[in-house]
Amino acid sequence: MNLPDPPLADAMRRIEDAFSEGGEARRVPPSPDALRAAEALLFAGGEPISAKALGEKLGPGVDVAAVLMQLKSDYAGRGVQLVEAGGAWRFQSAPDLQRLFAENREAPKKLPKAALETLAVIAYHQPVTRAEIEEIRGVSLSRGSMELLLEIGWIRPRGRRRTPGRPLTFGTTDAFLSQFGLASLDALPGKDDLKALGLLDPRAAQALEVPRPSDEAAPDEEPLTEGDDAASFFVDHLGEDE
Amino acid sequence: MNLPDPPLADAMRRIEDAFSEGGEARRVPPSPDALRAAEALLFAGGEPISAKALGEKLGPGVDVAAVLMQLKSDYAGRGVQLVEAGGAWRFQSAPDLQRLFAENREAPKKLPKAALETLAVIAYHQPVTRAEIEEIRGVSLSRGSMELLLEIGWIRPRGRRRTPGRPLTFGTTDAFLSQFGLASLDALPGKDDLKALGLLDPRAAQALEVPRPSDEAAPDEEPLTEGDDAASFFVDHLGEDE
Amino acid sequence: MSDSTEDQIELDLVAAEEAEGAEALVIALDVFEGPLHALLELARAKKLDIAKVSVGEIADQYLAFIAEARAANMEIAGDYLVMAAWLALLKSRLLIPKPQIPVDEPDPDDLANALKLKLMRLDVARAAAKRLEEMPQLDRDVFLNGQPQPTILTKTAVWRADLYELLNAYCAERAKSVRKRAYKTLVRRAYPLEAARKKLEQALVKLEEWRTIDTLAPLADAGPEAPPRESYLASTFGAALELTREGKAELRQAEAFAPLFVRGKTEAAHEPA
Repeated sequence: MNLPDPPLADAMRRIEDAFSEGGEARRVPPSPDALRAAEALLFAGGEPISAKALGEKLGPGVDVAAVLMQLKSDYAGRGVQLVEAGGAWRFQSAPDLQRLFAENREAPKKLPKAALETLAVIAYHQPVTRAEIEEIRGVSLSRGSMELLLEIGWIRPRGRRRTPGRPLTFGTTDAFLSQFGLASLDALPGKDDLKALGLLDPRAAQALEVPRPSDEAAPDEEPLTEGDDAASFFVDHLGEDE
Repeated sequence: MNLPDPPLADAMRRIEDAFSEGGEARRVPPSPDALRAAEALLFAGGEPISAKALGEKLGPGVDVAAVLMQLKSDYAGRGVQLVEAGGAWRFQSAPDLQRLFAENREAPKKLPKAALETLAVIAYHQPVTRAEIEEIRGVSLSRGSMELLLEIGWIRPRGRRRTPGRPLTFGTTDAFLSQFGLASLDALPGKDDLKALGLLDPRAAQALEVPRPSDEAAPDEEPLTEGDDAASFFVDHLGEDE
Repeated sequence: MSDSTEDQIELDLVAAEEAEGAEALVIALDVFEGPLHALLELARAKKLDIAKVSVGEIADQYLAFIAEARAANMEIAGDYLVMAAWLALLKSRLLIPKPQIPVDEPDPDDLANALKLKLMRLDVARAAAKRLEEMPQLDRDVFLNGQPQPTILTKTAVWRADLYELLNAYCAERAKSVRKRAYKTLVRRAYPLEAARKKLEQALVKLEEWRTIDTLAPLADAGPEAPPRESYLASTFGAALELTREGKAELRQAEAFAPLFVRGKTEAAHEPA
């Protein structure tokens, strides 16, 4: 969000220069020890680990990115894969082997369709307000959809629109990315295509009234500040909906 | 990379024996699909899985022993290994990487009041014997206070008093100074400072002497010599107090 | 989520998938979330490309769909009717030659385009939801290690104390000892009962005559810390009472405030015959 100020930028350039004397080719293949350790931590540990945390575990001098890339390619095509999801790396069973587990595991509860569609709108259009979601879906949000998503922890309030009433804007969480195996929001399927079609701006094409109008203007969003009542918002609505 | 060590070879032989009732000739290298499925099942299954159960999952026509052996050798030397225990198979981290799963966390703990008071008396009155501490505090030393302070390393035996019984004298350590942010013992606030800080009430200040502690040997103190049994003192008392 | 909601969703899905004609749509009316959904399904059922379809055509179908539903005596939510009315209006405006439309009214072509865009956006949202649903989901399609290796936690106690606490502890400790000392000197200012008793016992061994108690009390010690004379007398009196109770001494007094006499009681005299 903030660009480094000039002296800092200079300093960074100097550091980079100092390390890249040889030009581009300073990527060294990771040592077998680093690979084994990373493999043990990621595979046997079970908990997803961020690249940063992994780097701390592996110690200084280990090129974590190279380790991850190497492991990822080692396991590509195997029954277990290394993936990045929601800011952390994890081994998981290959998606195409899902049938192996179908009989033994109780299928997780399916998200109701209205909630899933709401989630999709939030994922693709974020930051987006409640009114904008309604505008896109052409219906009032059924009670409970947003609240359910908040409760599962897949969406979060991320700021406020600078418009009258300062409505909350919503976005998705890392837990959402993790659930759907997405490294980042850019990995949302088809996002680039939709963006190119101009279909992802929640505030586009609102000048003209079609029934179920929204009075939303198209201004900026301001991030939540401490002491904002976003938290109480959950509580109120979650409570109401029980 | 690694040749199977003897126990592994034994295990393999046992599996082979178990499955090769019909003779030698039906060994076919396992298919990639069977390997992938077995890998996923061993990884994501909730518990170690027996060769028999694995065979049922993989379906007929799959040589489970061959699959297990192939996986075992695929993973030999990696950070994760396939191991058999009690007739069931599971992945686990390589034994030499166990340390990656040990984490040491520091738990800050408040020094008990009795130990803090004892420490304060030692700091101001050093060199001071155990009996003198008791006399100054007017209570007998609670078990463990001195021992705890010795263990933390904030106090040390610094000499012996030239009196009958030659009792050990105690003083504070450099670790004590750095813990409390003192440049030297001289930096301990004196009586006037304590009064000015409002810590010592005027009546007590009048009746009391607040000594100026020093690192230097007192006239009636002889420094510890090598071969003194002061060291064994710790051990005895630390042991006693467990 | 209640089961009825899920049932409804199932119905909705089935309806949407099977909606090949207006009849299915009529049946599905109450499971659509709103008129836009119905409109979209209608377009899809007729295999219309929303981006290319004429709004007039889609409006016709919607109106027919609503009319059919009414004929079947179905209850139709208000917003479906609002949409129907709006679409009828829009369609009529689209038929009117442009020059005849008042300047202060919106251009019907723009309205039609806005509706198309809205439908496209809804279509995109529904497609996105479908793709999201199809993504490999954790604990549905992909699974983490089922037997993760536990981390062995060891905790090292780090003892914490700051200088203020240390100084405070020292001062409190010392102030306490000052108070204690003051109390101790008060104790010493009384002649101990134990001592008085010992002295009196020794004196009584050789004493067969009555003696006033004040002549038996030890002489006061000299010195600043010594107890007052009264304390010796009081303690000796206490000791005398105790010895008398134990049968080792006898006490006698003529009247209140008269001199108190004490003498030893011989063992023999005390022994029952």
